Amino acid sequence: MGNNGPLLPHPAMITKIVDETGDVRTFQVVFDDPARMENFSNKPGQVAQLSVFGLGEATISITSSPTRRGLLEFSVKKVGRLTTALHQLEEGCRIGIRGPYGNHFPYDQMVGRDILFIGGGIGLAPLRSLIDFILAEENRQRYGTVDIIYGARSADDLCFKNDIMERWPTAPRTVVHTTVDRGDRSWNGHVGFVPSYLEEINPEPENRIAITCGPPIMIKFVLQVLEKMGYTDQQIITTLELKMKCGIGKCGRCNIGSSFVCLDGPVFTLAQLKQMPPEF
Amino acid sequence: MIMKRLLEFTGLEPERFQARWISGSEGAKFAATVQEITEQIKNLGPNTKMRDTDE
Amino acid sequence: MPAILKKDKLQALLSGLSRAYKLVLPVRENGMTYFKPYQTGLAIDRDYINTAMSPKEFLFPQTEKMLSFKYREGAEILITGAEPQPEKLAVFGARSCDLAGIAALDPVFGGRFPDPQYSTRRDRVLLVGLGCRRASSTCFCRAFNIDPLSCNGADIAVVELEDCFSVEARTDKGHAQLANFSQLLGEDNSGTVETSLSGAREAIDTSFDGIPDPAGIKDFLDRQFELPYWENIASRCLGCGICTYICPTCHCFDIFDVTRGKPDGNRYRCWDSCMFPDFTGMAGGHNPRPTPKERVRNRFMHKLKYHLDRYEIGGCVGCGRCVEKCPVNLDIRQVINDINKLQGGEN
Amino acid sequence: MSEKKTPSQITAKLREECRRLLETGTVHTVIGFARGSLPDRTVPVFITNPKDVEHLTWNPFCAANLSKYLLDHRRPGGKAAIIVKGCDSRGIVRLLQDNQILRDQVHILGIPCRGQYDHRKIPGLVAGETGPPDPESAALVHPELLFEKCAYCENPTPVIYDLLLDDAVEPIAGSNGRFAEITALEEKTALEKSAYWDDHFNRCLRCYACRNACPACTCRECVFDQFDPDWVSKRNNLSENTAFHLIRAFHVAGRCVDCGECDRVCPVQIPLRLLNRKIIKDLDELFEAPTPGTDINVKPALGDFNSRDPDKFH
Repeated sequence: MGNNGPLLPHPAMITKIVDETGDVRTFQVVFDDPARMENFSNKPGQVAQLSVFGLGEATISITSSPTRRGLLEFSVKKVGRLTTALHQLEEGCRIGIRGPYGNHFPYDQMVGRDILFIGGGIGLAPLRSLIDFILAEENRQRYGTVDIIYGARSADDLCFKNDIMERWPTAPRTVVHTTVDRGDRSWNGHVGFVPSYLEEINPEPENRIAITCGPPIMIKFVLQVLEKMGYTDQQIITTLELKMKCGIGKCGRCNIGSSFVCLDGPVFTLAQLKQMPPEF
Repeated sequence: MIMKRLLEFTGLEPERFQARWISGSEGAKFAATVQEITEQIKNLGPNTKMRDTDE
Repeated sequence: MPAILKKDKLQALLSGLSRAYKLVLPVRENGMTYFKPYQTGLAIDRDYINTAMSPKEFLFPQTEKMLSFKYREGAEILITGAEPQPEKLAVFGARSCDLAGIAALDPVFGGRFPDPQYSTRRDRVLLVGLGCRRASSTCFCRAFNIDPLSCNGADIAVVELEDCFSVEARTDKGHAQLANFSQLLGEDNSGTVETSLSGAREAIDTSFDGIPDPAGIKDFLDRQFELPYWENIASRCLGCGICTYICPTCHCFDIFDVTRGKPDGNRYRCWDSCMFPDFTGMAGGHNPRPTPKERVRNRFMHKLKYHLDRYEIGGCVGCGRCVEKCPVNLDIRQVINDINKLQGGEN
Repeated sequence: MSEKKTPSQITAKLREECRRLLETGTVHTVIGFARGSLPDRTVPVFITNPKDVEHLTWNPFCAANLSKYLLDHRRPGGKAAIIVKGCDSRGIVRLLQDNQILRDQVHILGIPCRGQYDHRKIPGLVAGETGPPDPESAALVHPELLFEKCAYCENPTPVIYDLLLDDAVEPIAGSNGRFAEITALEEKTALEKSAYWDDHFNRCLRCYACRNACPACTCRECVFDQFDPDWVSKRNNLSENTAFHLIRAFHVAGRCVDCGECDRVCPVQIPLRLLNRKIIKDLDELFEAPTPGTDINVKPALGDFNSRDPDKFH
């Protein structure tokens, strides 16, 4: 009989793989144990540790909203050894999952407010769990308008095409603003960088929360634009990614000062980040 | 030679690490050498150095 | 009230302990003192000031199997968690600093996600502390208000006096064990132990030199993250892992899988060090602590601030191992003194 | 024979010379030793301001080989002056031969050395009790406290320098026995040799101090840091530890200058130099090669082809 500690992953089957872009895939997974699947309760913004047995683990944010029961989704960009191995798996393969870990987007405090999502590239993945949570039928009326500004390098690099083109634009009181850095013949939408598109759209800070995730350089300029538009540090929320091994505050590598991203994050307000050392 | 001597210095039997120079055209020599070394290693029995204990 | 153990009865106590526990005790080997398993005839080192390695390895081993995975039919996978060895361990001769080190590790491996492997070992271990009679030139536990004589955190506290040992149970576990040795122990009717203990206290207290004053350090570091001083320290640092591996409070580890050409294999966790560049290096190439400066700063900040912030218990216990072993004499006491000087400059 | 300078006299001359080098702008940084936090230690310092030369010191506790720091100082900033002993200077030669550093970017201040004290040999260094020999007055050597390597030092006087801070010191006569320890181990059976190393390698912490201190370890990315593939696993066990030590020793074969840093820095006192010197002994026997770094004009034995190669190539 083995121990049943928090570092022990649970086997899960990949039931569906969606190719989002050339190097991003979304994996739909279901725990082998139906009771575990039933009892798994993540909150929007949380992460999980995915095991490819024989290679190790990686921290991946849960892309699916907890309002969607019976499965989990993870969108993974092929960057390192583990994510490459994950991309080689097929439907029906087993991986290991443990979690959920970390804090979550403060969806309770966002009730009654307008929400502005600003995402770039794979950075939309962690935001998607919250977007779908807010747009879920049972939650939608508790929140104000939803604006989603999303950009990628090119049309081919846009993730969740079905969501941004079909599902979200047809949701009540929701507008999706999509842009690409470089246009081509197949693209007839907006062309330009996310921060400048944000400036163009200019959503008023009044009663609004801005949530952003994307490449560091995009976040840097998005923050500048938001500040210029009058957003306070409490109104701006982001989610961080650092190297993690344990996910439960023991292995010691994801600390930013005294905070562990795996326990105290990954979601931070800009106000919190400004209190922390710039080591991320 | 340096490598071989170093391995022997740390307790590896000399027969377990051998180097031969065999050209691509010397098939027979290659076969004979492999047979000869295999025989020697078999006589030595299982190696005890650097055995991964991972079961 | 401590009991008396005659010096010639020590061996009997040890052999008694070794029957109930797997006993480890300080033994001198290759010029250093290590905790080694008890064997008949093995001489306990009576002169050591501290062991080369702290006893943390008995609770949190350097290499530890966490689980094994086996593929079964239909691509199903079987995951089995590893259990620590069932044997109960007794550590004889833990110093006060190392006991404080264990106290600093407890909240790390406990908390919201208790670690079963650590806590199983922790529950099973019997800690027999041995009070220090003298300090080495690298000792500075006093700086963190750790009493080298009192062995706080031990199940049983032992102090060697002139002609006997004073032995005192501190926990239920300790009382239960000592009850088995009542025929070896005597009562201190004349109060001589008390007198000798106060003599021992005086001796140890005067044997320290150069105790740094860390009182205001955390406060200062709370305000000051960017100090050119860290660059200065980092330029000397070799970037090896000595200080982190021999530290009684360092707890970082890595997790990885080992397979031998088969899909089946094991997952391990091993000590890791924040001094190594790849410790925080991410798959995409980003590294939040890219140079020795950030890494050195993280280590000293962890010892002097972060651990305190998080667990309200010090991250440095003044055992002096890193002071003794650092190849380039990076001395945390000097770091504390230097920061105090910088602090003086601030005001 | 002229009178040898005391450590204090050398220190004074060193400070004066370094002040001049910094003031004239000849060098940007001086890499030297300062007094450590304990009487039997010194600490490396990097001095850029002429006012700070007072921190520089020289005494018999300057065992560290500073030449590794030259690799950090490859970055722009200008020429660096470095203080070297004889053994350290071999490291500089090797770095020059490998084009790791450029000769016109280093100013070498050589100190003829009569041996360095091993602080681990100073008995009972207990606070308040007898301290180590006073380094400044130690004109007389305590041979019992010297590092083993000093007993048969081949180059007490640096083999390369811009300035020598004292008169040259001759090698101690009878240094022929320098391989005695190795010969003794070679003569043991495979089983005995294996047991000897198993005992030591079992203790290894894999802290990599031996690698990080080594002036021959100059790779930008080390095989032991690679995890894809993980040639050597992070697991600490005899098998992986043995693999680590054999790879380390062989990787510096022909480049190890026998400065003894690996041995000195090892926190668990593994006799690492024995492995390296086994290779140096074999290089001597097989190729009549001197200890690497002894002569800048001699091509490294394993980096050169010679028709008298002893390998039968059969």
